[in-house]
Amino acid sequence: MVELFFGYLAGAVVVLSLLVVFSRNAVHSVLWMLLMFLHMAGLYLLLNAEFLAATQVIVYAGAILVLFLFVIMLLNITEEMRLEQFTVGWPMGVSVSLGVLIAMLAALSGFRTDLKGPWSIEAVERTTHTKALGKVLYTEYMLPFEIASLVLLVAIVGAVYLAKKRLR
Amino acid sequence: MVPLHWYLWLGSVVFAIGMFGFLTKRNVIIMLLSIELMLNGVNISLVALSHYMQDLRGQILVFFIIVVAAAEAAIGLAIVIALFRNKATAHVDEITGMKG
Amino acid sequence: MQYYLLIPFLPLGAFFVNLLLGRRVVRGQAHWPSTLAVLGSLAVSVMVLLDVLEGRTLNEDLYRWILSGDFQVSVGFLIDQLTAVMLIVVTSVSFLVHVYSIGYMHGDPGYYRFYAYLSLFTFSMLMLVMANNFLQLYFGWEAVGLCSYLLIGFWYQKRSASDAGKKAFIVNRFGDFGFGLGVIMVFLTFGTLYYLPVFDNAGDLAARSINILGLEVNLITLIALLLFCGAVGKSAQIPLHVWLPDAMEGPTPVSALIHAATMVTAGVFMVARLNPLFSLSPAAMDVVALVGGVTALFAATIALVQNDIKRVIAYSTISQLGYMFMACGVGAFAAGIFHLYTHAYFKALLFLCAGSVMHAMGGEVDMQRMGGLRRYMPVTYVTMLIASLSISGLPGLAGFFSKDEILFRAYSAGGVGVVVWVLGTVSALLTAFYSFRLVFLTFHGGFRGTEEQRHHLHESPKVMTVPLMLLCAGAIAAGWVGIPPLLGGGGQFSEFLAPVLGHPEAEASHAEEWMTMGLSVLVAAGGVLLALLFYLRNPEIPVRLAERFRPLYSLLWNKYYVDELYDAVVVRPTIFVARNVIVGFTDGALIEGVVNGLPGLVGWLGARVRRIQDGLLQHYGAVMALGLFLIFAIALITLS
Amino acid sequence: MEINIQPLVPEIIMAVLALLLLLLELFVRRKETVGLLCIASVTVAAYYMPQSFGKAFGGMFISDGYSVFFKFLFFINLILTVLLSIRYIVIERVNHGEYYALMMLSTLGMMIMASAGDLIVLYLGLELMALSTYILAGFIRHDIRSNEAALKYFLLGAFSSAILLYGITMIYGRTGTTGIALIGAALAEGTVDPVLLLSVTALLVALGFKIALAPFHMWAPDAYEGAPTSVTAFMSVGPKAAGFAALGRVFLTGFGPLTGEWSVILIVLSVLTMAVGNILAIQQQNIKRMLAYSSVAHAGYAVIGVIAAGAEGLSSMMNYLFIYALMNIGAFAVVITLRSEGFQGESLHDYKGLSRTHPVAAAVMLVFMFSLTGIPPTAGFIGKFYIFKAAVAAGYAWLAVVAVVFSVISAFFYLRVVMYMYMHEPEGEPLTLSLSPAIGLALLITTVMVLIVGIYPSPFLAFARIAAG
Repeated sequence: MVELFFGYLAGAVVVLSLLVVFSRNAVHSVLWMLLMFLHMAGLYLLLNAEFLAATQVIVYAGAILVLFLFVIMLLNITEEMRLEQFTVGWPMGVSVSLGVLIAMLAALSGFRTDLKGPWSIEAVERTTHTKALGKVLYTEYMLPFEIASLVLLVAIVGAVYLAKKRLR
Repeated sequence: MVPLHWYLWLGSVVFAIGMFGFLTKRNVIIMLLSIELMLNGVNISLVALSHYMQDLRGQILVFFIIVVAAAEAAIGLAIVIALFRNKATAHVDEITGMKG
Repeated sequence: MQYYLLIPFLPLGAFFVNLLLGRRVVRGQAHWPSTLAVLGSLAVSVMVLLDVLEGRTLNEDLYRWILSGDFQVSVGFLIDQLTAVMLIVVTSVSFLVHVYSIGYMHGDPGYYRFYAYLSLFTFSMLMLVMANNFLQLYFGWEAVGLCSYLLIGFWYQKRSASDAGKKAFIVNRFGDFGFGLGVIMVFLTFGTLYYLPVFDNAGDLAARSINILGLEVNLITLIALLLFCGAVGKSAQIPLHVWLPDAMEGPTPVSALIHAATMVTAGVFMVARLNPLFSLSPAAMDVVALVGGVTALFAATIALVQNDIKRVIAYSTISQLGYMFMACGVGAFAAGIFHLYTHAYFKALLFLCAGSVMHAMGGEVDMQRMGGLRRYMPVTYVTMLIASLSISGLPGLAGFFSKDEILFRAYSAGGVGVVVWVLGTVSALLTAFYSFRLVFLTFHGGFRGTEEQRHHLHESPKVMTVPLMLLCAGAIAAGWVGIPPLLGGGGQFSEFLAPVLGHPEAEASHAEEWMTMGLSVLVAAGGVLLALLFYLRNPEIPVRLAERFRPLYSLLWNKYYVDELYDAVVVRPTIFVARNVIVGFTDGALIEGVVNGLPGLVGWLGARVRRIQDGLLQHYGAVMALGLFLIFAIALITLS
Repeated sequence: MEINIQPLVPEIIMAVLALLLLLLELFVRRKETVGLLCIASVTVAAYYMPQSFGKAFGGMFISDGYSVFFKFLFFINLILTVLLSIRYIVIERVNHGEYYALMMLSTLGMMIMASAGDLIVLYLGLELMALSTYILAGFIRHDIRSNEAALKYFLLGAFSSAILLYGITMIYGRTGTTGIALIGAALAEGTVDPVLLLSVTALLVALGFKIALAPFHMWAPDAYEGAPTSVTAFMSVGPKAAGFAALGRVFLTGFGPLTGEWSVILIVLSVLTMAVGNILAIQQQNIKRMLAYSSVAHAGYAVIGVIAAGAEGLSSMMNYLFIYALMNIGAFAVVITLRSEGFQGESLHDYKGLSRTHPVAAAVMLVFMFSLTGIPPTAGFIGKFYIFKAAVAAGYAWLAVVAVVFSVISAFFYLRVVMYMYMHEPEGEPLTLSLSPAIGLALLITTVMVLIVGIYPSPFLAFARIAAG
């Protein structure tokens, strides 16, 4: 049963990813991406990571993609549709990424791990995923969390500075 | 039960598709989307590893990756807008003023 | 004894003053800082000499520059008898040249630059002689070379001057390459660059040999010969002597200081300083002696026929340097240093007199256009006469004692020594001859220059003649500290240097000593008389001889065609290679040459690299990904 | 859980003061004041540095000699580049206070990278540094070249951080941890397998990107040329040094057991880097681009210190970076003075006859060019000397020989600048230099330091030696 779900979700993710890359229309790309994110969230659920699934939908799909859509509106889509969508060097891009893919698949084939941490599925379910994640995040991972807040601050300052129409 | 390496393969495939998009698309915005694809490939691998190792660290990293991805997207798009103001193009092969 | 530090650093300070303030502030007064600084150095050098005479020597590091593991580079000073002598020579001549230049260089647009270079040179030379390790010696060696090129090419607007500077630079590269290799070999062999540990351990390694291309070579011999390469270049010995005559393009005070008294003697100093190394290798010693002896004769023969007053003196310098190496080569290091010391005075005097003559003649250097100048410039005439007598070896003057010492030591050393003694004695004859030829052509007879030149003839100003007189005193009296016991003296000079340079054992009787001395006086007198006959009594003789022995004359006149030989064997092929290979290679831009010039894969790859940097960032990304893939693939293959 | 923030005090000070600067920027009219406050903030942070030794957050944050050395390097980088910027950003008409705040935040990111004991912290520090630098590279919004530099740097930077994350994921899967020391412990027993190699390779690519190691250097010339010159100076030193700090820690501590595997790769990359950097630098006519390739080449020299490994190798790498920072920023300072209203001053030809018109500027540039070439008695010689020495001591004598050959080649393009300044007659309009007390101070500091370290390096070397442990 789980294999079936995985098969559907994985297949959908791969196909949707390819659609993102291959569609001529940038708006379509973003929309395929949205669907891809939803399937990704499904995979997270399959792996007992409900909080991340929610984050994936809310942050990625809800915020980041909307940002992309805003910017795409700058482009002239109709003219864009008529133009070549790949660069002249695409054969190199294809072969290199195929090579990297083969290397990765080869390296990872049969990969398994015997390491077991303290957070078994039962333990996570007992505390609920959000709470468990929160516990680790706000104790052990306090420092990265703070740094992440600075990263966001930089993003705000920078985006405002670069994109604002006119400065004082 | 799904073997772990299926997930890792899936992650790698998504990563490679993202890489392919980054290396071939002319449109800067789609290149940015491709980077998001690559990050998603990493994310699914991390969540799977985290699940199979019964360890939350991987998921924490995913959380941070999503945060940084948001920040990257914001800055990247801002740079594109700034560029667009000076030169109305979003095609990477028209942005080759410096070379050699 | 810390005040010794003042010796090098006073001139360095003067250099900075002239460098920084020269153009704007000091200008015409640029001689003050430099001259006062070197006067201070001279005073301190005298104090150091007094200290050393009381037996206080010193060897210490001022500061460590590079220190890592067993490798240590520091600025350090070794002050012993040898250093003290060298300090006196360098600072006293340098001081007098500084004073003389006030008159000679007066009004030159590069006045402050000239004094800045002089100070820098003095500093470098002092660092060289005071060094306590090989690397500082090497740095000093290169620094004096640099100053020498700067000063030879001082009038860089003159093409011949800048060419001469280049020539000096290039010829010295050959020697310095060997010298640098020698220093590296010393470090590899001994693990240290300090003199004293090297000297202490040298004895243990005397028998060690290494295999180079199938040839068993004694290690110490190899090191000594490599180091001697540097001396050959710097001291203008055969076959690297060609730069020194051309170096006469520089201002005459520079010739006196650098190309007669100090820098060119650095090679002799180095051999003497490293005498514990050289003494261990009989083969290297023989090479040194023979190179010296052959150079002495060879240069003297060229000097016979030259007409350029400064070139005659330049060849004379090469010849006299040959004498010094002769002495070192037969183990009489003290005699070599003694000659270095006396030579500094009479040779500097000869140059400065020549400068004085040129000053009067409006820059004329051709002796055929001079004559009868003694009426116009009595001081110059007298001092030059005394200098010539001194170099010819008139008993009682400085040159007599030192040259006699060398010839006697060579004779008594036996073996190669006898050969070089013959060479040296013949050279003594020639030396007397060409020295007096110079005096007679310049100061006697009738004036052969233009009317305008005659009109301007005058004695040089006081600021130039006083240094001449002081140097003249040196040319007379400098040798009196080394009068041999045979003539009732104490031989104090070599006794003084004995702690550093050792006692050469003389195996000859008094009779033989009298014989060598008598012979050298005789040949000197003969040379003078011959010159008198040829150039005062019967001026047709040289002309007829030149006619008669045309081939020999033109051989000498053309300096044995060595320049032409080098031109054909080294310079032309190099230029040919440079034109056709390197220029073809770098045409437009080096990379283009590399890419297009090298066939096959390399060229293809190089062109790719440049084309990939085409501004399209996806290509940059693709190269990154390709790098990722290749590194991983290769690592994976090597793993399995 | 006990939280010990003592080791983090300098970072916290930097963060808080950066935020304060952002706020102040709204009220202060004269932005120069913001720049000076920025320098003051750094001084405060530096003051607390010596008391900061220790570990925090369960080893995620390590403040040791190694990281403190690098943090001082970042501070010097920041102070000097701020001094360069004060006048320059007025000329470029981008005199905004955000500039200084971003520089501080970027420096904070570097500090976190140098101190990171955990790959997650390393990643976030790297992103903090990189995102700030992207914005700085594109800070001249109205200049297309600045936009282009920012875009290229950003896209490739994001690409490389995706690769970094892939590497982190793999090493996490392989060892079950992200702590650098724990990874080292986990790898000590166990065999090398493909996943591990993939991870090492990915991390090498990502960190190699930051330090501009060929073939991951290609962003550098374009980004350096287009970015505002003061930012070029900043990012040719700071992120590179931070990358080296991370490289040293991750590869020597984390991947220490695999030294045999990665050192071979690094040797190849080092030779390639020196070749590409030096050979392509010869071709350049734009001095910023030339210095960009030169900075690529210098990464090739410095990485030899990592290859040599051990305390000696590490300290030689640290020395080298420190010296490189001084001479490189100095050279860029001279480049900046040539820029004035309506005059770009980036072509090599603009340096013709500089010794006639501005002898002091020419002399200072001469010092930096000599130092970059590695001619004694400048600091550059000392840096190279110790790198080569470490290589020889570690048994890579041939690598040292290759490096010497390439530094001889490098003399060609460095000394060409000197030749232009001293051997050519001035051309065209006489140059006016944009001098200010701040830039004068920066030039003074760098020149004096380059000479002092060149002539009297012992105390400085001892510092690096102790820091490397």
